[in-house]
Order: sequence, then C-alpha cells, then structure tokens
Amino acid sequence: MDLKLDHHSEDNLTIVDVEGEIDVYTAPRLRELLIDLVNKGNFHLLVNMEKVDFLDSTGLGVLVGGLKRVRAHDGSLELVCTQERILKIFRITGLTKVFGIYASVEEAKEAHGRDK
Amino acid sequence: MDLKLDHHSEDNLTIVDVEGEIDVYTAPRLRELLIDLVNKGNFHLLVNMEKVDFLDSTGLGVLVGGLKRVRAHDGSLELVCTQERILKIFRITGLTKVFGIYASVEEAKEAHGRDK
Amino acid sequence: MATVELTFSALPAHVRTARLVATAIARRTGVAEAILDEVRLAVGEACSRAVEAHRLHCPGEPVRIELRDDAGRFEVTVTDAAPGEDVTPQVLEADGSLMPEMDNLGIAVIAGLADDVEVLPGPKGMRIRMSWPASPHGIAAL
Amino acid sequence: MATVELTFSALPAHVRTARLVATAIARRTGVAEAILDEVRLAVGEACSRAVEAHRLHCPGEPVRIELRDDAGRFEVTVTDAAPGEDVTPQVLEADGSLMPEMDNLGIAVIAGLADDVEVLPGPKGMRIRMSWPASPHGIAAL
Ligand SMILES: Nc1ncnc2c1ncn2[C@@H]1O[C@H](COP(=O)(O)OP(=O)(O)O)[C@@H](O)[C@H]1O
Ligand SMILES: Nc1ncnc2c1ncn2[C@@H]1O[C@H](COP(=O)(O)OP(=O)(O)O)[C@@H](O)[C@H]1O
Repeated sequence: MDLKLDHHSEDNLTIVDVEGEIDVYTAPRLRELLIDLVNKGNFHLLVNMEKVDFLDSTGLGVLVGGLKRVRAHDGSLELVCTQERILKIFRITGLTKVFGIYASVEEAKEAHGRDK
Repeated sequence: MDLKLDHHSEDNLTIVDVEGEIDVYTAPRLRELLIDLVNKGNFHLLVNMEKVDFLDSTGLGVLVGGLKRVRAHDGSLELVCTQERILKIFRITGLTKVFGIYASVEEAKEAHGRDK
Repeated sequence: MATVELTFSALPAHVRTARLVATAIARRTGVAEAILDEVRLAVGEACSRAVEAHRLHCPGEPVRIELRDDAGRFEVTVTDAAPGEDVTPQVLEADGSLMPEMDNLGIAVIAGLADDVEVLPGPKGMRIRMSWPASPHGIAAL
Repeated sequence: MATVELTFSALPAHVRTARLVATAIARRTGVAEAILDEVRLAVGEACSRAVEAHRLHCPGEPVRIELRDDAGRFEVTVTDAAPGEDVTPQVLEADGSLMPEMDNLGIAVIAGLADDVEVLPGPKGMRIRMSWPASPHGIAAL
C-alpha cells in the first residue's frame, strides 16, 4: 500500500492525515510535506496516523525531524494514534516520551487548546 | 490462498468444489481426491472451478490425469468455469478441446443427463 | 537497471514465493495490471518446472530467478541446475480426442503468456528467459 | 533445512520486496500470526539500514537477505557490503526531553522486535541475524 497524504488547517493547528505505509520508500514525501508546512508558517502540527498500516524507523526519523523543526519556532508536533502495533514502535524506541500521542483529533485539539 | 476441496454426489454425478490456488504446491491434494473418488467407483466427475483463483500446468496435469482415469471406466470428467483468466489457460494449452467446460453446475448436469 | 535475484531450495512452497516476488516487482516496474496475472502464471510455470527437475536430479541445489527492469521491459530469468532433460514429446495416447503433451503443458503455458520467451542452455541446466513490456522508467525512477 | 536467499540492488523500493518475502515465508514456516507484524518490521529495518549504507558507500553492490527455517526457528540474516560504519551514539540535543538517537532508531526497533538478534561483522560489511520461533516442522514439512 502506498502513502496518501492530506492536510488542512483549523485555526492555528494543521492536521496532517496520513494513510498507508510510511517506510524508507515513502517517508521522503512525508518529510517534504512537513518541511513545506513549516516553511509556510504552520508551526502547530497534528499528524493523524489512524490509517497508517506500517511505520518504520525512517518514518519515526521524519517525525522526529518535523518535531525539531516546529520546536525551533516554539511550535508543536503531536500525533493521533490508537493502533497497538504502531504505538508499539514508539514505545520500543522510547518516542512515546517525546511525542504527545492522542486517541483522537478531538482529544488532541482540546489538549492543544489548553496549551495556548 | 490455500486449496479447499469439497465434494458431494447427486445421482451418479460427483461434484467436486475447488477453491483457492491449484499449483505445484497444492495439486497433489486434488490428485489424491480424484484418485480416491475413482477408486470408490465415482466415474462421472464434475469439477467446479468457479472459486479457483489460480491454476497452473500442474493443476491441468492433475485434471488430465483424472480424465484419463475416469475414461478407463467409461466415465467423464467435466468442468464448470466462467473466469476468463482460468479459461485462458485451458485455451493456450489446447485443453478446451479435451474437457467439457460449462458455465454452471446446472448447465453441466443437463448436458450430463443427455449423455446418459 | 534494478535487479532482484532470488535463490530457493527446490520445494513447491517456494514456487509461491517466486510468484509473489515476481508479481510485486512487475507491478512496481510498471507492468500493466492486466498483464500481471500472466506474469504470475508464467513465472510460476518456469519455477515449477525447475523445482520438479531439481527434485529428480539435484534436490540439494537451489533454483535461481532473476528479475530485472531494463530499457522499458520487465525481464525474468529462471535458471535450473538439473542435467539436460530432453523435453521430447511423448507419444500421445487418447481415445479419439487428441490430448496435449503433459510434459510440455508448462512450456505451452509460458509460450502462451510471455510476450517474449527464450529457452537457453544454462551453466549446468536450463534457463528460461521471459519478458514483458514495462514502464520506460522502471523501478529505478520510483 | 529450507532456504531462500534474496539479493537486490540498493533501492528503497526493494526493501518492500524483502518485507513481502520475509512475511510470506515466515507465515509458511509456521511463525505465529501475532508475530508476523514484528518480523515484517524488523526485516524492513535491517534492509532499510543496509540500503541506506549501500547508497552512501557502494550503490552498485546488492544487499543480501537469507531466510531459513532451522530446528523450529525462522532465521533471517541481512548482509550489507558497506565498509564499517560505526554506529556511534551522537550527542543528544533536546529541549528538556531526552530524544533517542536517530541513527540507532532502526537498531532499537530490531532489538525490540526480534526474539533473538546478533550483529556480526560480514565479509565486507555488517550482518544482522534475527530469529523467531516457528513450527518445529517448518516449511520442509509442508
Ligand atoms: N537524537 C536526535 N534528537 C533530536 N533531533 C535529532 C536527533 N538526531 C537527529 N535529529 C534531527 O532530526 C532531523 C531529521 O533527521 P533526518 O531524518 O536525518 O533528516 P533531515 O535533516 O533531512 O530532515 C534532523 O534535523 C536532525 O538534526
Ligand atoms: N499426453 C497425454 N495424454 C493423456 N494422458 C496423459 C498424457 N500425458 C500423461 N498422461 C496421463 O495423465 C496422468 C497424470 O499424469 P501425471 O500428472 O504425471 O501423474 P499421475 O500419473 O501420478 O496422476 C497419468 O496417468 C499419465 O499417464
């Protein structure tokens, strides 16, 4: 399955919907999108991973890279993810401590609202 | 997809329902079933291939072998098949001229009834 | 030119692996969806033939399949290590109707499906080379 | 002992082929369904690592993966030909929170997923050997 990327903004939050496989083959496209969004001034990103079938460390690297970029602008990069097999990858790499991970876009938006 | 085999008799006709892939890996099981049926006195076989996803020459060989066996007892081995990709394999090997091929079990039964 | 090579011990189960790999790479190389079924079947035939030959003559030796995209074609070569089996036509026996050669069914299927087929002598056994049209850019462009 | 060996040019697309093959063979070798996801991911990580190393150091050389079922275990070995890259931990930079090493993410994933992992020197580069429990009879019995 290939990677599908979509995004839209709600207030100052940009929601990135990711679908399919994020791996060494497709991760460059996600990286480009994140860089592009940051360059255009979107510093609060919420990556919705609910429809991600597969994620490897290349994908993790791109997310970490994105996080670093938004933080340079006092922004945030958070995730929506409930799938156990995807969460497991964040856990074994210790990245659950690095990313805010929410069970739904709504839950993330509420938390994001409180942050401001 | 693995091979599923089922069979039942209606009057003197034995209908063999085949589902899945008939290839070098699974064809031996179909061969055994056909041999067993013939040994038990079932000489009129109708192999229903409507749910076959994949058929290779090993599968064709088993069908030809079955045909030879039933003919030794003045029997018949006919097929139900409407899938173009499966029919194509019978065509390119010239086996459409060897097997009676029907569009449905009903159609085959009618023809079989006339044969007797 | 991107190449994948698969070698496998001569077991029927691995013919499925070869089919799977060939279909996946053909798809990625830009072979048309309508032709993928033919690729799967022809590659399966060539590998089944090789596996059977190895089981008879050299069960310990692996079968090799190479997949390549080259100048807009997807090319598959299956190499066996079984000593020169002649695929001599057997006398047909049949009651009236003419029956095709069993031994040649596989080759007949390949010939009917591959856009271009060559049967060549290999270093030890036989080599079947087949190809189909693919995207001019191929996998390297992906 | 049934073995499949896949060699592929160092392209990200082929990492997918390697994952596909590993998962298919693991399933057939009797690796439990619940573990197949882990096999797919760990094999993908090892191959991604090798592909990236080749692209840096030896883009013309193929990456090799061997899959074996042996004494009730499914064993995968990924061999690269890239000259000894030290996977030295980089200094972490972070604003408060401790961030994991990017370079080691792949290895961390593998270590977290494979039931048994060894990183060995290969003839030219590095070799990652991983294994999981499989059916005691394996593919040879199928
Ligand atoms: N341990 C780390 N902690 C935080 N950021 C890191 C770490 N390692 C690498 N980075 C940063 O993550 C980003 C992503 O790295 P990388 O995936 O290599 O590609 P790129 O810089 O092209 O986005 C880089 O900006 C890199 O500096
Ligand atoms: N050209 C042919 N025409 C008719 N029958 C054939 C032909 N070639 C082989 N057969 C017969 O088909 C049957 C199936 O052959 P095969 O698949 O090799 O295995 P098996 O004899 O174990 O069923 C055999 O009985 C064989 O004699």
